[in-house]
Amino acid sequence: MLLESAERFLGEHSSSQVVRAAAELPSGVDLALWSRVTEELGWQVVAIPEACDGLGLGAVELVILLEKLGARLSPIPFFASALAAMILRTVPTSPEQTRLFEALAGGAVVAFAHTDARPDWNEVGVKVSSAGAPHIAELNGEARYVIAGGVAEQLLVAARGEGGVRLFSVPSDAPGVSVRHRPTVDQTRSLAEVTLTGVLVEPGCELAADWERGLGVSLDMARILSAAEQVGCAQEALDMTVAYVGERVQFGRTIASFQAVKHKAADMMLKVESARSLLYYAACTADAWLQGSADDQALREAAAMVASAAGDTAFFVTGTGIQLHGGVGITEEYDIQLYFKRARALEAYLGRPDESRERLAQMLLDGPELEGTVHAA
Amino acid sequence: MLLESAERFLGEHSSSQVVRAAAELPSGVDLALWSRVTEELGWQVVAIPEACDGLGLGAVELVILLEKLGARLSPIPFFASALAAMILRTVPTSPEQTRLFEALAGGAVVAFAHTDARPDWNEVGVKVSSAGAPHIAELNGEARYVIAGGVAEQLLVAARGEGGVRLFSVPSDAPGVSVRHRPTVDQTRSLAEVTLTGVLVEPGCELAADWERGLGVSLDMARILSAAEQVGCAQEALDMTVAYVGERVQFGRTIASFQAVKHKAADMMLKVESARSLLYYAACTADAWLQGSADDQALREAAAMVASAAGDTAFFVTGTGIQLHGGVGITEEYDIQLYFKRARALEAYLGRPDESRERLAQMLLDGPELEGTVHAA
Amino acid sequence: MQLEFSPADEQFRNEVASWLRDHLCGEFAAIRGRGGPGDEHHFVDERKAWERTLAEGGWTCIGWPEQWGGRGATIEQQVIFNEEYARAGGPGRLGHIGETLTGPTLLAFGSEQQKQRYLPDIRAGQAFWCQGYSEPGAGSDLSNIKTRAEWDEQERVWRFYGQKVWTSLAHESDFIFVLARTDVSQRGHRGLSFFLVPLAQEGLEIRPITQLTGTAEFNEVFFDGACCSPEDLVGEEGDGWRVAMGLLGFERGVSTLGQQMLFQVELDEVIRLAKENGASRQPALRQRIAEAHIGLRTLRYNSLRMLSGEDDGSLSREAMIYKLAWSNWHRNLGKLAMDVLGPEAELVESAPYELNRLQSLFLFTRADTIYGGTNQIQRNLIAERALGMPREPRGDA
Amino acid sequence: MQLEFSPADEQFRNEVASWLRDHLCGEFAAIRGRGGPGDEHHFVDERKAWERTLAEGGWTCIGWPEQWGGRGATIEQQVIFNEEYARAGGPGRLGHIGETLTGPTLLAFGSEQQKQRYLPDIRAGQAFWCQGYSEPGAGSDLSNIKTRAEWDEQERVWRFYGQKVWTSLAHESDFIFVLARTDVSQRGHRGLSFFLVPLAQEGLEIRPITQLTGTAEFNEVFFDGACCSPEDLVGEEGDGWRVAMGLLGFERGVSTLGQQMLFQVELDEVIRLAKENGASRQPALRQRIAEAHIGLRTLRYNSLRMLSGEDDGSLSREAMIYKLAWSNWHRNLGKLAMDVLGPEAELVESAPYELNRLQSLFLFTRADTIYGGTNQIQRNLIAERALGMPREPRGDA
Repeated sequence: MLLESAERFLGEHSSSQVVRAAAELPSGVDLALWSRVTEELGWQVVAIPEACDGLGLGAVELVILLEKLGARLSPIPFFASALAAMILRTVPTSPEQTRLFEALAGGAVVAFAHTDARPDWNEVGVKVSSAGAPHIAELNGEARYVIAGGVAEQLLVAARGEGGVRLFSVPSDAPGVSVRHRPTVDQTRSLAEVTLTGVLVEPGCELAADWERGLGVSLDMARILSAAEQVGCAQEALDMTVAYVGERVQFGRTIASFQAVKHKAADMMLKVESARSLLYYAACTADAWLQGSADDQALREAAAMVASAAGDTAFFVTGTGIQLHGGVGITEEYDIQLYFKRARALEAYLGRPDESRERLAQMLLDGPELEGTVHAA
Repeated sequence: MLLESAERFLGEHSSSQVVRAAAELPSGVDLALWSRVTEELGWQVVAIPEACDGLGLGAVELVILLEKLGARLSPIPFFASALAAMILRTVPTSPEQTRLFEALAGGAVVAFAHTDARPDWNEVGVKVSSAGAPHIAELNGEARYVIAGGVAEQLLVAARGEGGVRLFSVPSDAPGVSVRHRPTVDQTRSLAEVTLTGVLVEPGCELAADWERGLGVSLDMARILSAAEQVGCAQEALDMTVAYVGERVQFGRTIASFQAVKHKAADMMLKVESARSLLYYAACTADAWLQGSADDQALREAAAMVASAAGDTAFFVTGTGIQLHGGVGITEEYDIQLYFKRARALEAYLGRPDESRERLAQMLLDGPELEGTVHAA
Repeated sequence: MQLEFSPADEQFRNEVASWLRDHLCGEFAAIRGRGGPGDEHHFVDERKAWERTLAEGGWTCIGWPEQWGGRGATIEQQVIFNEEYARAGGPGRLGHIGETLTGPTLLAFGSEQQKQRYLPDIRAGQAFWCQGYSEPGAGSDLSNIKTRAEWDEQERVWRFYGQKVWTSLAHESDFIFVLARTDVSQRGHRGLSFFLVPLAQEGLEIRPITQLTGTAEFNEVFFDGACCSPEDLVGEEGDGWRVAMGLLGFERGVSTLGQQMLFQVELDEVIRLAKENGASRQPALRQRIAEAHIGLRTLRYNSLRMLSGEDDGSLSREAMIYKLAWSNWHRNLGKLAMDVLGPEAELVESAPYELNRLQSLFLFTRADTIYGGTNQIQRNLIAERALGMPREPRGDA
Repeated sequence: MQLEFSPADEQFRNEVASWLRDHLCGEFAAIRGRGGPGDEHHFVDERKAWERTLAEGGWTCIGWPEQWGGRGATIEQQVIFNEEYARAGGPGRLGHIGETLTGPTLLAFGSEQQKQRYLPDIRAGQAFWCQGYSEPGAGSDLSNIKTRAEWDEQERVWRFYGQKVWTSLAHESDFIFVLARTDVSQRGHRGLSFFLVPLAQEGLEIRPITQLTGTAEFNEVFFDGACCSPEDLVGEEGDGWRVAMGLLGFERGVSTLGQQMLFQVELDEVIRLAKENGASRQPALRQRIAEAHIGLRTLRYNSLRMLSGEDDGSLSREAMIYKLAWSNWHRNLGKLAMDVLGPEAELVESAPYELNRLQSLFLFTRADTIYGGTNQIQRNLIAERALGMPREPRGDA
């Protein structure tokens, strides 16, 4: 039901024209479309706990939606919204947590700001400093690559404190906060830079102290959600390529009749379906984590696997899509290049596929044996 | 001329039957064929200095011959003979050097024994110990993966001494030397294990003290000579595959008419020609080194490049060759599997392609800039 | 996607595991883990005895209807059985072809008489079958079958002339099912019929095909007047293509998870070796080991998607990629194993050509991407059936 | 393979280098390194002025015979010129098409009148040319040309109707050579003719094609009655295919080493960046950087093999792989550049879409494997021409 309504709605309201129009905006986000989604479809409540006006569902449902949004490159901040809900589920219960859940359920955009320019996406990259625990804290520093940062009402800011990593809730219009839009190579998805200069935060807005583990989990959740967009993006690129080669005639034949083209398409599908199988597993694992039946290690493994596979898949499939489009593939007029740019952006986001494989290699080769790989049902 | 006579002779005398018969022997070497080559064709004198009854030529000519020998998987110890000549050209002039050059020119088999079982091919792998310089030295230890070791009259043994790596000339029938044939996955090329137990060596048979640099150069020479075999092996695998698919009919067409098969063949040829271009460059560089107009660094770079390319090429081309042969490709009856086995053996010999690339990366990324990459003509 | 099985299924799992623990021991301890791909020619007598033991325990043909001695097991139960069988190190199943191909074919297309004659012996582990599809001139092209079946009016038998190839275990089997041309005036899919033929008879010769491993799992089977009775024609004369295609459709993926269990054992060995010999510290091998791990997990979740899909008989997208995916994964694992072994990978333990397990894996997996539909054929199928792209034209030759 | 040039050639090299050093400065300093692929639309006026300066120095058309103002330069000298030109940062050559395609075509197939009319202006850097081959329905399939040339008896001119595409620099050029169908009753290679057509006229419209980089190097050219005189037909009517194929054969690889010099500059930038930002410590990137280095050196030695090959006009094996090799190498370099840049690769310096050099490289190189014969076409050519495999059948559509 979720799937069909999503397909129907996006088919109608998230056309290529809508995507291209949003790409012209500095924020890259179509807030009117987001309002329709929140008001008519209510996707933003999917992963919010029932106690906070949500559906209390999890990654499986988010992944279904994000696959469809990835397929349409829809210019709405759903990824940020979904990720914020997941992040909030890693922190202890507090009034501020409840307030943010309710804000998300109401359609507010909440963005996650955690890393500096280089070199890493994990806790090493947290460079915003915080001082003043347990009283009013002062935040200073910069976070980059903030998705939907330009339209967020609220920021979730990871900061370095004496005790390790802390997570704060900061209104984006708080004194000392400045947000700068950054246009990107992927024209359909802008990234913001957030600068914090002497930003004072009430103790109640410290969502978590000692949040290093939570940060790891949040990044893994982000990788899984992002993989859903990648799978959707790749599937759509495959579909539009198969459609194009079925129409395009060269040497008196549709180019779809050339075996080399068919075999490329078969390889594309092999990768898409493989990534999708891992994606569904990863989503189930994320939900198992939320329910306490999978540990951080299982989540990390699932996230590394799907990030590697979905990243490679989306890049390969969209790149091959351009190739099979031939000359028109490199024109602005055709959409395949937009998918290619999105695939490249997502492949790099939160670490390249080879970096995911190295994380996995550490689990497989450097520590004690992974549990349950053979024995899990 | 060299090329045509080599092709003619090998076409006549190094058939699949001859290769398969030699594979049944413990040594894997057809000594009768080797006698004919040394007596009728004299290839063994190519790289021997003119002063020692040789032609005084170098890698360019060796590479031409080894390409053809690789194409026929010829069971003669030419690689060992050629490598020995190159190794002797890295050591100072001495009566023993002259004696060995002359023995080589007479057709004697001289094998190079330098490394232990694991983990490395370079100087770290030298585990034979030597004691007693500058007087009579005593050698103890084991060297493995000795090509043509089982039929060698004479061994060039790298050993570890106090001052570093030393190179000794040791008759294979000297007291304390034992040589064990080891059959291999590549049935057409056996590797010997040499064990030295209290082997006493006259001072005159120490060909070089402080031979670490010479070892590095020798290994690079070996990589270039080995790459020639790989290129020949790959070219032949490509040729026999193109011939097979041109005859084999499926679905009422020769399978050569399927575009997927054609494109695989095109990729095979792309790799073979690319590796060959690098091979010719590497051979020229090796000769430039012999003439003193290229330094160790240039030789190391050339060897790393061609080892990487030729290794990947031969494995890909022969493996794809099996695939395009279909069912018969995995039968003992067809020759393509022999080429595949040789390609796998050579790919691993002296380090995998990725290890060659890492050596190159060290030159490119970790030190001062490589000289002359842009400016060389 | 279903990641877990129901409590009843888990109960069934325990039952399987405990039976195997109790029986795969003693005289059968020696055949644990043996007889798989590349090793099929070993321990044949012991493995036949094991088939009979399995049968006595009621563990052959569990997916067949109870009427024919099966358990009418669900897909999930069959998956579980295969998983536990692989986990327990159950030896390569000599009864596999009879149980999974001949049986279902007879249940769907066979006469009552054929069922009664053949099914009980298959179920009892008493009769072993091999397949007679492929021919030298028709590797991937079944419709190019040239083996003829001629009606001998005098003896009232069908007589066979021609050659089949890639027949595994022919020399250990009792029967072969044969797709043969009964109407030589017809070409392609038409004029073919499907027969059940005893192997031990005049006019039938089995010759092993030695492979690049030096071993011989496959055979050529030559027919020169070998015969079967008219009752051993399955379906109608000329119906062979329909029967043969139906047979290929019986593979529902229940054995995939068991197969993956064997793959996991191989990968575990590679990982153990890498940790032991230091290959695990080489960055390029780390990447490839991680890829292998991802690939195997992908096969697993792909299979779970297949099994939880709609049961409308059509192949789902994830099912259509499975052969291409597993065979290339396995072939890559073979190469990885050699690279992790390092230089020693090249050395054969004893003459003439006694390969170790990983060397054999390396060489034998080159066949994986060839038999049962080459990579090229698989990609055609995916493009044509799953993506609706134009079919390859046949030539006129 | 010749790795070194003769002393006379090295003398020539010094002459080129010193002339460029003395002239590519002052007013031309701003255009050093500009106007290459992805940047062709920049500094057009300055680059036209530069072409005239080159011409005055005698450095245009050096491979042409002296009779037509060239130097009759050897292949080696042309290679050296291209290398030094690239090394000096010489801007993208606006005269390229005229010098390397129109000129040689007219020298081989043109009338005396055509040579006298067109060659001097090309040689002088006064007239610029673009190509009119590709059409929307005939990307890789030149024989499917639909543009018609009709003879207008009244005005005694050829009139053109149709559309050409992927015409780079059309909006900066003076002439276009056009392959058009003069006999519409013929199909395929027959009935085509080759014309020289002025661009600035009624009935001819140039529309830029915006690419994924947001820039527009290529154009569509629409013909709706634009014309040329009968003297501007090259060869005979119906001879177009032969002329066009001859033209494609004039690419002898003399520019490849110059092109590689530009590639080396790009790779050097990637390596410098990797060392600077620490990407050089990541094993996967180290492998890819080494691969890129090997690949570029391979292109170099491949070109040197090409150039030292027999001059019998036939393409050698190494020449047949060159397009496939360089284009995929370059495309991979584009991706590597982004990965070495790291997360910052995604950020565009200023709105709306001002890409930096490496971002532009990344996106623009996706075109490399498409124009001038896609990867697919290149593989067909290699298989068919170099390996003698069967040709792809044409469809009937």
